[in-house]
Amino acid sequence: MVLPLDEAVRTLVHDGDTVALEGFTHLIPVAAGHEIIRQGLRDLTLVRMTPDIVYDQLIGAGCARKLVFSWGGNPGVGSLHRFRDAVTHGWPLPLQIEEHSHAGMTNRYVAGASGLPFAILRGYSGTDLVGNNPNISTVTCPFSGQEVAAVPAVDPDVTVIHAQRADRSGNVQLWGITGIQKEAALAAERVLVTVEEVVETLDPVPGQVLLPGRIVDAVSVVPGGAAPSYAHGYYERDNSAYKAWDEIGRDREAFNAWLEEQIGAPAAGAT
Amino acid sequence: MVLPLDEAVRTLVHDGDTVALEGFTHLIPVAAGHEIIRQGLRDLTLVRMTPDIVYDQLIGAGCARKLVFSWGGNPGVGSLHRFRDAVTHGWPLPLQIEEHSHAGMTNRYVAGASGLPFAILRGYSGTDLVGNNPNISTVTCPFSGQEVAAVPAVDPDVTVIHAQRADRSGNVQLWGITGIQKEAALAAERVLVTVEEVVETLDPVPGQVLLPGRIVDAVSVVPGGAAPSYAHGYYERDNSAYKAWDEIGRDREAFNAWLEEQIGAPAAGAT
Amino acid sequence: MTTVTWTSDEIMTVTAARSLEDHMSCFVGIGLPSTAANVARRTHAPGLWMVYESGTLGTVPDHLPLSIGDGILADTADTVVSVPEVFNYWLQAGRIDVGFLGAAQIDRYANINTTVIGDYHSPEVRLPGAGGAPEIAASCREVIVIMRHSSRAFVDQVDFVTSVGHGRGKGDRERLGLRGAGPTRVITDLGVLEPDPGTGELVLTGVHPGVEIAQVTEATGWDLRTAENVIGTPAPTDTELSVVRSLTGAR
Amino acid sequence: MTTVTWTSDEIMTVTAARSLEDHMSCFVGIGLPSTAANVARRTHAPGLWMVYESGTLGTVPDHLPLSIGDGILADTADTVVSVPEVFNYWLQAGRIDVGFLGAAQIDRYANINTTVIGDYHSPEVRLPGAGGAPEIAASCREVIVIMRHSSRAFVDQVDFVTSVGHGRGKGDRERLGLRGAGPTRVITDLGVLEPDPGTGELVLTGVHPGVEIAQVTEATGWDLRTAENVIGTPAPTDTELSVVRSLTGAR
Repeated sequence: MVLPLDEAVRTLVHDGDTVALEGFTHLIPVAAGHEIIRQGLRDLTLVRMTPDIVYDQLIGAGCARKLVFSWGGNPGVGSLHRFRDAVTHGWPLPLQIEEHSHAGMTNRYVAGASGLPFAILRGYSGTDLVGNNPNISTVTCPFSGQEVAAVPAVDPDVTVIHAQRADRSGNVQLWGITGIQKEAALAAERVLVTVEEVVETLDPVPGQVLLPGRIVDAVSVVPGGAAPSYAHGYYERDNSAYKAWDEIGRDREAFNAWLEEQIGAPAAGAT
Repeated sequence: MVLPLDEAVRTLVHDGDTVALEGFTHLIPVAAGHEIIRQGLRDLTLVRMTPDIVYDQLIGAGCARKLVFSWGGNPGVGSLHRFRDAVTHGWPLPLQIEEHSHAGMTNRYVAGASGLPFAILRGYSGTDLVGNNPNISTVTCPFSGQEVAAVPAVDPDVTVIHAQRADRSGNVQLWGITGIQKEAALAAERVLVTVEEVVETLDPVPGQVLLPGRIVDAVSVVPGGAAPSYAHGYYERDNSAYKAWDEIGRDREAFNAWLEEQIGAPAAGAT
Repeated sequence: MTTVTWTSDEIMTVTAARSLEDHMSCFVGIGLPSTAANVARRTHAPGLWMVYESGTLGTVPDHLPLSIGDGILADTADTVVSVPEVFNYWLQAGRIDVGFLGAAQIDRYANINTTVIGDYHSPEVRLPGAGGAPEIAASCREVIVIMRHSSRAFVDQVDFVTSVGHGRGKGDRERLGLRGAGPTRVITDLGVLEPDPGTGELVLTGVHPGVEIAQVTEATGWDLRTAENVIGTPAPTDTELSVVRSLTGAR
Repeated sequence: MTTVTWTSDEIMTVTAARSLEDHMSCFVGIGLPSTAANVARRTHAPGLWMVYESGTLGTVPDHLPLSIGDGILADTADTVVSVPEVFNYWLQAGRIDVGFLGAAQIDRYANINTTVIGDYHSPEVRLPGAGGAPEIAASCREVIVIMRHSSRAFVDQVDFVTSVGHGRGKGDRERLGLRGAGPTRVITDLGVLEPDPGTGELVLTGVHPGVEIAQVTEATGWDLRTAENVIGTPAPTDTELSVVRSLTGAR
């Protein structure tokens, strides 16, 4: 249950998988993302509501074939340059994209967690997302005749999240902004959780989400594993790292140098 | 915002309303139900997943025209005799019933809270509930072609719940088994909450549901207002009262005596 | 020398408890199912993960709750979730191994009635209704039914299908889109019935000590078939009986 | 005698802040909208109920968050709910009075683009995408857009409709089933645009001190109509400016 991160990623994540790394600004599983890059995983369909710098890094490193998302940016800073480069120039690889709104992605995870084939919502109506994404449709209410939007469930092969704590049975506890992690974990076939620490007893915390150990496949202890995002009660968001990423991400050579020096991964493609 | 219970009921509950009193075994708003009887409200459509003794009392007193529910009984004891008498003999009035499963009612409240006209679920398939309730239908997944069940949102005119605490702004805090109260409150046009106490500051409690004051129309301080059900952290379930109700509920005369003596309401009908 | 004696409810409860394996997840209905699940957890299945529909996940009550929402269930749970979550994220999503259900009527194909005896619109007896049962019967990997045997309760066809067992026979569950295996055992105070793998019809596969097969067929409202080998239920052990009695407060 | 001066961002922020009434609920996007909402809360609207899409309801941060999910938002909220809850139970259910949005492009009918400049399949500039905006624009009782004026940003027709404003004119929102009123004001560093009640087309209704109408029409990529009475925005007060500056860290 409690495994070193490299072993957990090797066991649970495979080439070609649909992988969701979730965490809404808070508790982003950055260290696990870096391990996926280090292991050179390929052809992943990456799912995330808010792909930010760790997804920029995964895309830049050539791990992804497709990105399913609703908002891709460097929050509070600007654009994701590796993402842009992949979309507009196919570097290092072409990247398919499937684009939703937050409300749509949210409900796709809810449907996945609920064992339903799809979800309904009031959304998308009149937008150009509709014509550009076959995974946005409509159904009609059999009682009122009203039309509502429909989106298919997202069922990741693996969901990866970061949490504050777990116990030895793999029960996982997270609090603060809890985002979509519960649904993302419940929607997945396999679940990997990196944590700040493993403790003997998970004393209840107000606002907590507790994921029972029976839905968690591996817990890896990675203190600081959400940095440069933050872990409520453990460390703050490192805003300077987000700002610094802008410059690294802008340039293919700077990015490749970062890959080699910071991650220990090979350069991504001819610059 | 903080009103005496009689005034809150007079202001928020009207003849002919659709009224949901929720609380899943825990925190049942019994005192508010008794006030509804005392004020002689009529023609109500009563909604509740688990109508138990307070609904038996409301039905016996002739407040209800219709009951929408998924399980009606005296939990751990047996049947509801006033409910049976209304269904099988129309005493004191005929009672229409609309019957769901818990999963169906739950999702009806979720749809109501979400501003959706209906909800989908895997449910009802093959049961005789389907043919006997026009509010159970199906829709087809536009992506997979799978058929799933559909139920309309429930949108009560008033939802009444009981909670442990509120503050003076009407923020309401409840914990323990939190059931369907959040959704029932959010689904309603008006919300009345009886509480054990009003406090200056709602210190966070693990597992709490906090309902922001802006969705609450009135808070009434009614210590013990959930008895004979229980209020986690305040008092225990009075199992003997549930058992004692069996005998009172069985007999029209005993019930009428109870109405007059315990509630101060007139007898319900010719026995 | 010790003479062990027990009531018919006690052997029913013990037999049901034995159907649960350690570490299974079990959706527990109140009454006999709750007693049986708690016996299992205190005997051979200490890791049994009990879920009550009130939203208490992984609860380990130190006494039997009277209702599905007693405070003790919340106090001792791994976590308490809302009612939408327990039904949508846990039950509907297919995460529960075994559903433990009671019933007022059950029929030849293990369909369950907890709604009405007689006609729905002018019932002879109005029962509590569906509760969680239809979706427990649909979505748990398997269902175990626990109820007392009588020809009024074991009928050829239930008056109202509250929860689908095997429909009108093999293949009906698939046709209806029900994902779990449905009722795999019906445990009564007389013995054990299981669906014939070929037809889905309930047949007698076990009898409790001292019970004659004729007693069971007598107490069944259809022409009950008997398995080739009807197994005799092992008698409750001293430990099992003392656990049952400590829970129910008997003796 | 005091001479008050301010930047164009500052008067934009102050003007946007003034659009919020006390006790309103406001769905706040990051950047300029967040600054404006926090200015309102610290000046004339202390009871403003701010909701960020990360699930923080009724948050009162003591400094400006850099992202929509900073820890300060959770620490100071009335309650933190999950992302499904904030979108389904709060936004979709129509409980939010005002949505405060930014945009990369806006058009004559206040449709908003935050997705791509150029063709969707081979974009000139790839932008972050939709985020919460389509449903904020659909479901809030009204929407206020805050963005800097330029003819690249204010275009006749957006390259991609990420969020619907008034579609192709009056009646389109109803036809599309969008329940809120849509954008009621667009506040820029030059002035204020509002939809014509008859056609839904944005017209110039206000200019900031020192701004000429010609400057605004110049900076607009369509033939901008001007209201009969173009109102001059009142200058920011000392208090407003000091609040803006304390939040943004300027002077």
